[in-house]
Amino acid sequence: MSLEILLVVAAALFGIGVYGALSQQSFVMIMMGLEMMLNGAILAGVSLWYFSAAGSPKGQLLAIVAMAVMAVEAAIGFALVINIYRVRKADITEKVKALRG
Amino acid sequence: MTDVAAGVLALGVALFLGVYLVSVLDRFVSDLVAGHGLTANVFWAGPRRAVLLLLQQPSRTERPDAEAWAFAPALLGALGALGLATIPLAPELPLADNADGIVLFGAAMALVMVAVFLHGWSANSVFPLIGAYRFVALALSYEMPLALVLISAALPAESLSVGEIIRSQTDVWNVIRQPLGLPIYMVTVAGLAFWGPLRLPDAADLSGGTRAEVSGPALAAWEVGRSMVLVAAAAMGAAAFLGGWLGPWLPGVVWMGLKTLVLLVLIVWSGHHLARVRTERFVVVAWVVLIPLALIDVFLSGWLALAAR
Amino acid sequence: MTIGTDHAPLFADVLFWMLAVGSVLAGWRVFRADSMVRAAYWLLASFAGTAGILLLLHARFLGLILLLMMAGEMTIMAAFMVMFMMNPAGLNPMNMVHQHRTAIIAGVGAFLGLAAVGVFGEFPARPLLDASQVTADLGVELLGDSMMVFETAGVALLATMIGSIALAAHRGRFGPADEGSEPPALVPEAETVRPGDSRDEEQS
Amino acid sequence: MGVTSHRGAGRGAVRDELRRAVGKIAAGSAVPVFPMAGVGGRDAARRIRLSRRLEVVSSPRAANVLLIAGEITPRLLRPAIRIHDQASPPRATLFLIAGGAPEPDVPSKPEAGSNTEVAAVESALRTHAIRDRFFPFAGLVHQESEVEAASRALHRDLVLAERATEPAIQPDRPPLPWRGRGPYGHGGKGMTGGAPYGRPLPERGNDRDGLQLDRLPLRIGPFFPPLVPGLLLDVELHGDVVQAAELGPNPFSGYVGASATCPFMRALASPVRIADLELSRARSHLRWLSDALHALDLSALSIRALALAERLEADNVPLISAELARFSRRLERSRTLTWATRGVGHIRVDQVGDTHGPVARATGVEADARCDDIEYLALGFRPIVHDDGDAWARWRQRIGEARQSLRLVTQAGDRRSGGAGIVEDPRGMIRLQTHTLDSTSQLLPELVTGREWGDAVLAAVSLDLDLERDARLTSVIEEGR
Repeated sequence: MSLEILLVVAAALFGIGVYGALSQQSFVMIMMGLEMMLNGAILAGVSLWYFSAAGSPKGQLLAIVAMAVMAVEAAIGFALVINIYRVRKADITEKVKALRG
Repeated sequence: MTDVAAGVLALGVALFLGVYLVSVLDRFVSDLVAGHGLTANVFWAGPRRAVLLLLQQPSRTERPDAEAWAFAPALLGALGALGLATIPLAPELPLADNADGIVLFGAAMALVMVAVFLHGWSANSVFPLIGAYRFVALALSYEMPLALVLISAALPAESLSVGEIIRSQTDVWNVIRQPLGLPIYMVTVAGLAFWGPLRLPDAADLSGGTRAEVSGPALAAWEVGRSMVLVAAAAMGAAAFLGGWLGPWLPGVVWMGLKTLVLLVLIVWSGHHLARVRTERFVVVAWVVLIPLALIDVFLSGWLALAAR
Repeated sequence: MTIGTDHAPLFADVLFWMLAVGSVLAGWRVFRADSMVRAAYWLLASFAGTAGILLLLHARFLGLILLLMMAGEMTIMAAFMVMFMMNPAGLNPMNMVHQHRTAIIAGVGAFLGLAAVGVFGEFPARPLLDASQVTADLGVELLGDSMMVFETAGVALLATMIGSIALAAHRGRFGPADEGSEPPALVPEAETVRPGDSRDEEQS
Repeated sequence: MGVTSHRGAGRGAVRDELRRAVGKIAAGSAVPVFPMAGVGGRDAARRIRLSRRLEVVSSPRAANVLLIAGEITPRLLRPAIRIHDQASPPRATLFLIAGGAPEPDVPSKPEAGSNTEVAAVESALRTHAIRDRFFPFAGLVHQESEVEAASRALHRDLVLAERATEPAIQPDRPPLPWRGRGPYGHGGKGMTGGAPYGRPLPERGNDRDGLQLDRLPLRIGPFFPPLVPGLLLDVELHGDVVQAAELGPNPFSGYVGASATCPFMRALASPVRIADLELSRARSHLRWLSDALHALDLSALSIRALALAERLEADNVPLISAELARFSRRLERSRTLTWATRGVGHIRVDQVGDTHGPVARATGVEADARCDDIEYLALGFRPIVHDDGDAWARWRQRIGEARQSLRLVTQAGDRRSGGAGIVEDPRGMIRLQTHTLDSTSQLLPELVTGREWGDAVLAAVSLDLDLERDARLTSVIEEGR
């Protein structure tokens, strides 16, 4: 277990998140992609905190902020999904595109 | 390594005794309330039923998510065991006293929601599914008060370790210092183990809810898992509010067991006396009454803890 | 039960590799699952793997909180999916993917770029030495020097709560959003449902 | 854990011994029974709750013994077969076919050769035919008192593998294979094109919050435990909100005739002792109370209520009366019970319509056939009325009426009432001449629509429906014409 390996794992999680966010049709699945990216970010942040910040609590703070962002993203995301669904009856991106005109 | 082995053994024994005790208590109270005479059957009924279920064949529904269906009871039991593992049953028992024990307990109890939801969803049947999302509504409402009262219990100890929380109650138990804590906690315990008035996901009006389609060993595992969560939650109540192993004359383990027993009796009693509440009404009460009360509890406990320094 | 790098290196290494591989595999399964409930819980599994690694790195509080938070969030996601499609409960297979190739290229590109930074980047080697006070330090930091950050996050969360309720509620900002505990009546069949539609006639 | 085992020397024998030993432990447990009530079997099916050796399970999946009490009419047959196949092996069926499906209300013999007796024999013959054709391995008893022993024997033989589990009646066909097109087998265009497993995807409809969500059509009954036997309800669910509800046909109609043993039926034609009528009424209300408590997961209290009902006889009225007073105080003081039922299933006065009986009286309508009866008025009878119109009002209404009935029993002495073609039975007015059939069950769809499933069930339970009575009234009125 070294910093490099941890960062590669974090990069893998992030990459999967990018793939997911771009490839999925459903809003909720896109949100899952975003969360996956944040998952990688949290792992990278904590790894750096452990290996190169001498345990300064500010590193952990970063992870806490990332989690708060995740919560905000999820809540706003769900609210938007409901709102769009209510107004346009769509829960996948392509339907919204089709209704644009 | 021997420490770990001894700890795992102690945990296993505690869980086994706890689950057996719950089954005996449940029969006992049920027979008492129903007006049946009390017989020795109280002691045998639970194990006999378990053996009977093991002989039954598991049921199949059309196109279930078989892996998740099998995983859910195992997860529930594992979470009960994990929850109990955070609690030192006596000062000298190893394995327990994790430095962040109370957070670990909280995380384990939050995952109960996952177990119940999966159990209901994966059967691919209507009533289990309704039970599953009833439980989501229920759990999201009791999680907050649960976390808040546990945090209040940790405040005087200035530590997240359950052992420290128990030690901080040497002079006065939290149940006296924080009178709001235990009642709120007991409500959430009923929710955690969906017992008594909060038996919403497995309710009779859903024909058994999340377990309506389950039979045989899976059903036995589910009931045992539910009892394990109940035991863990009651033991945590005894540790966080009733001073855990503290007490004169008797050894610590005995005190811990007795206090847990008292809380178990309370919950099991309520299961045969209190009518099941309606989901929406409980949700309203949880958000409008329980959470503010729990917040008041946090403020008061924090203030008291600061004043005591 | 403090399992850390300094206790039993081999044990910790094996555990780490299991968690890391498990986390990545579960993450990959998220977007290959054909039901959103499964996807949500694979994501939870991936987060659980990350949380395990955080525990190994002595960030115990963070790891546990991550698990606690994600348990709730993923269940809400799952419940959402059941709510939107009871066919029943999203157990039927679905195709949830589009622009597949672009997405794969972007994902692999992001991974390669970030991994290169991780492998070839220069980071100061100042590892954590004393793991006993990690949680306490974090608490002091949150309510001490970084109080502003903490407070900002809190206010942002409050704003989110209000904003998301305003967004998701039936009537938006200026009208009754099915307030009170009385359940709203059933909306009669209507072709389009817009804020304000069909509510008035049923109240009469 | 199949029932076939290789009997041989060595390890097989050891395994058999072990299996036997384990089976003996299991055989001592309470028998998990799933009761199904047909014509005239409701009381017997309910009474198995009283036995400590039997355990009523809420879902057939967990049952070892399926009890079919009374006659299975054609509309009940298919559901019964489906439930039989759902029960997990090892399973066995037990038929309770009474000679004439007697009601235990009043021990009076029907006159020999009467229509009732002929009908009962016919009914028994029909049930025997169904048993022979569809349930060839099922056990059979003729007396309710034999049910416990027979169930235990079946259970014991099953777990000791001395009796083979009953095979499924219908072939277990796997669902249609997924006829998917497209790279993900999802059926073509879009996310969920096509018809998965040959089933169309659900239609969407507006829910009460203005969202268009998938609808789930569902048929409830006729053996759904919290609801009354025979009730068929087609509901459409949005989440757990009942979006639409429609009452199915009454599976009993055409299969029940006038019952000579029911005191209320006899009172239509000739005077019957008021004490008999009121005892019967109190029993009916207490049985309802037992069912309602059972639906609230209070099975121990439900057993207690049922024990009161079944112990009630003319000679122990004061004793039961005192016990009931204690019991009802406890229920009425229960905060959670109030909390669970207040505001549920609210009926407005203008919805009452043709409904009468306790349901109407709990809505504030003071309609009671006993008010016009001189004998009752001489006893100082005044109907109990509550105005709230919700489930809690109906709970209190029935508990109050049960207590009032017990008081009337002690006062009535040898007074008789009836013979005027009109009588007030526990569920409402029965009138021979002007045909007004009680329409309590017609209220049900309106009451449950738009409610959450839990509330819907509590509302349905609080109505105290009896489809067998409905069918009987129809047949009596038609006979009278």
